[in-house]
Amino acid sequence: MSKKARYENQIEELETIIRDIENENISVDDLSAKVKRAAELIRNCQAVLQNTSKEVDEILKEMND
Amino acid sequence: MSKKARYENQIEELETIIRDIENENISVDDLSAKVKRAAELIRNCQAVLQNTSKEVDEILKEMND
Amino acid sequence: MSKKARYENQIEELETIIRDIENENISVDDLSAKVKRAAELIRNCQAVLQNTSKEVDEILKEMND
Amino acid sequence: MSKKARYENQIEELETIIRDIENENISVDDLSAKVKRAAELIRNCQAVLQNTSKEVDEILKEMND
Amino acid sequence: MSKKARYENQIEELETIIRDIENENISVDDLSAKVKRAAELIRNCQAVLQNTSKEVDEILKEMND
Amino acid sequence: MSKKARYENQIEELETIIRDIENENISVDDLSAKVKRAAELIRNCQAVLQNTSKEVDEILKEMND
Amino acid sequence: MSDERTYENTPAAPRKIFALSQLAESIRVQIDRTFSGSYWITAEISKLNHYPQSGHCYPQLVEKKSGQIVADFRAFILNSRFREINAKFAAATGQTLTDGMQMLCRCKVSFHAVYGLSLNIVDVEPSYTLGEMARMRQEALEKLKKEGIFSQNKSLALPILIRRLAVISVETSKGYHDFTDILAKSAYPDATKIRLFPALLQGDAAVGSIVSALEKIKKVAGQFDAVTIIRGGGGEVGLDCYDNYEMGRAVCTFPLPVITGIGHATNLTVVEQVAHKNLITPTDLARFITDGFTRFGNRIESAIRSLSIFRKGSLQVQIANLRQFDFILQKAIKGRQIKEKSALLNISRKGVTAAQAAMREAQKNLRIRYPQQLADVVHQQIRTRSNQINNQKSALGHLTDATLKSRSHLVQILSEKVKLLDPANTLKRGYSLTLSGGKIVRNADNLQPGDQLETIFAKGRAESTVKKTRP
Repeated sequence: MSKKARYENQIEELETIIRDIENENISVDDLSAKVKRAAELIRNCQAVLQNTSKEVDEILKEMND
Repeated sequence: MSKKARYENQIEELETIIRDIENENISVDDLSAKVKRAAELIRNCQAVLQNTSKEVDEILKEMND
Repeated sequence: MSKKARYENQIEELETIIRDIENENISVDDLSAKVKRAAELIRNCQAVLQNTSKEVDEILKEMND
Repeated sequence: MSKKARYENQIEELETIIRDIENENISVDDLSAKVKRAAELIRNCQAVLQNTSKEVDEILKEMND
Repeated sequence: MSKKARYENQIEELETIIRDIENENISVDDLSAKVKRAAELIRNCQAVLQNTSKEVDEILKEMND
Repeated sequence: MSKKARYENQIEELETIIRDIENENISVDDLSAKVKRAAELIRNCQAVLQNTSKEVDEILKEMND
Repeated sequence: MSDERTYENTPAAPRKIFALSQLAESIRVQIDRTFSGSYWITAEISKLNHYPQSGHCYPQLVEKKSGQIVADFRAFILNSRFREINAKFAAATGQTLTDGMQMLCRCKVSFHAVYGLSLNIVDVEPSYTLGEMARMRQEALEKLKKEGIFSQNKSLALPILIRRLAVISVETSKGYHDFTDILAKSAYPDATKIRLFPALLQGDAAVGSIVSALEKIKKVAGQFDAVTIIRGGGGEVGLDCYDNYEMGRAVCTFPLPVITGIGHATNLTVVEQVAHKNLITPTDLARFITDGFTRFGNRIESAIRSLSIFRKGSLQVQIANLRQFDFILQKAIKGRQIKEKSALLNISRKGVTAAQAAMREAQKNLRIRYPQQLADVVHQQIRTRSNQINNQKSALGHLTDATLKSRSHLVQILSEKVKLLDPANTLKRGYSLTLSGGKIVRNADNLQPGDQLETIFAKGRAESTVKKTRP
């Protein structure tokens, strides 16, 4: 599911988490869960970017053939 | 339809895509779709050129007769 | 119809087309249209020339009989 | 059970105890009981924090791999 | 009518036609019509010359008798 | 007597015709007429030399009266 | 000769009574004495009176003034002297002594009883006569010029063929004979018709004779092309009549061209000068006329020749030239077609080149520029996003760490606070707690002497009673 979640939404969620942490809106009890989520979001987004890059490269390569 | 789309219109669309990507007006999620579209546009334009090239070749053939 | 179009007019049109192409003021869409038209004009002119040549040869042959 | 008690509640309890002690309305017997309880709460919170820190570190470390 | 047209005028017309053909004063479209006319002129002139030659010979023969 | 004698005009006319014929100043159209005239002039002039022309006969008649 | 001797040997006359002969003798002596020498005189010979048999000459000499005779003498020239003088004169002037001639002569005065007074001419100076003749000729010419008729006859047109000719001559003369002979033998013997008008051709009488012949011809001038005056053969003397003004005038004003053939003279006579043409001898004159016909005949022949040459070739050349037009026409057409084809080819080539260049440009955009741009912006975009995520990542670390640290710090503070508040720690430093009724005493005012106090130490407790309180 995470892969299909829209990149932009994930980035937004990530930013919210970070802002909440910064603002100490997150309880220490929830902190590690939130960080875990943030890490997951980061991984997802990075994967999306890598994927996109690969795809674009492939398209361009294909085009030149 | 794409073959019949006017070359200039396709080039315009292509340049719009490039400009949009450059200006970050395009979401990462849409990026590869847009690149795919750009590649298609380029291919279409190349087809138009090949067609023209064929006509030119015909003139050359005529000339050599 | 093309055979009856005046040779001179066709040559003139042809020259105009080529001047336009040379001036690079021409879009690729127009280029292919113009090249197509040029090829047609060249074919027509060659046909006129061949026709004339045949006619003249006949007249001269007749005269020498 | 204390571990599962919410960190925030424990901090609150701790602060209440301190406030009570400072208000001098406490009997000496209570005092020592309260002090005992405070020390326990502090230990708990520190444990939660250490735990969380360890967890977070692990998540981040994992993420960077 | 052609026999009564002046020989000189016909030769002149013939030369004009040839010059015009050479100087590209005659359109390709008119070329075969002009050649037809030239052939006619040559035939006319030949007739005039033969006629005149016969007449002159007769006069001179008569004179020498 | 200042007027030129007929034969003088005739020989001059004859010589002019001959010169014109030689110099190709005479159109082919006029040629046979001119040759006819030359033949007539030659006959007339020869008559003058032989003194057989009507003109001279008349003079002789006059002289003998 | 015997006569001469008679004059000279007359004896002297007796006195008193004189015979006629005696008087004559006396006159003779006087004259001889007075006019013993010889004298140069000028005079006109009114009549020469030459007697061929004896050879003597008895000229009548006169002097005229304004037409009137003012002196008139008989003279004689003896035979031997006459021959000598005449030869010398002819050699110098081309003329012999003749009637009407002005001359300068040396003479002796001679008287004879029978023949009377006469002049014995012993010498003649021909240069004087020559001068006189020239003067007369000059006078005649100047007069004609003055009258404006000198060139009149010359200005008439002479036909190139002289077919009808009036001839002034003498039928028996050699000149006339030569003339007709040449005409008759010419290539065109019948071409010229001649009519003779006879006239005297020399001496004083010639003037009137020729002038009257001219008058006769003038009446029928329409029948002729020209007039000739033919004289000659033989003597070249007696030509001075042709210097006569009257004859000159008649020639000048004659309506037909006058052609002269009157022989050789040292100087041209007046008539020869004013004539339309002077051909000197009758032979030359005849040739001149026949030459005219020959030239005319040649012109006809030449015309015939030209015509027959023309007949042989000229039209054939034209026909051949006409045939050339086939080739010229063909060549022109072929040339034109080649030109058109090459023009078309050029245009096509230009078109192809231009189209190819335009297509190359477009192709370059499509193959290189646009893909490159596309790749650039996409990668840029991905890089930017990656950086953003990395930033978030590190922010996450930092912020989490900070949060935990801040929490830790808070717990630490609370822990310190609890430590401070824990009485056990105060007691350890030597302080003690005072309790009254089990409650911590903070104010002495609340105590009464006698109140039971309990004191708690770090180690152990003690009990006491209040004695006194102070504020």
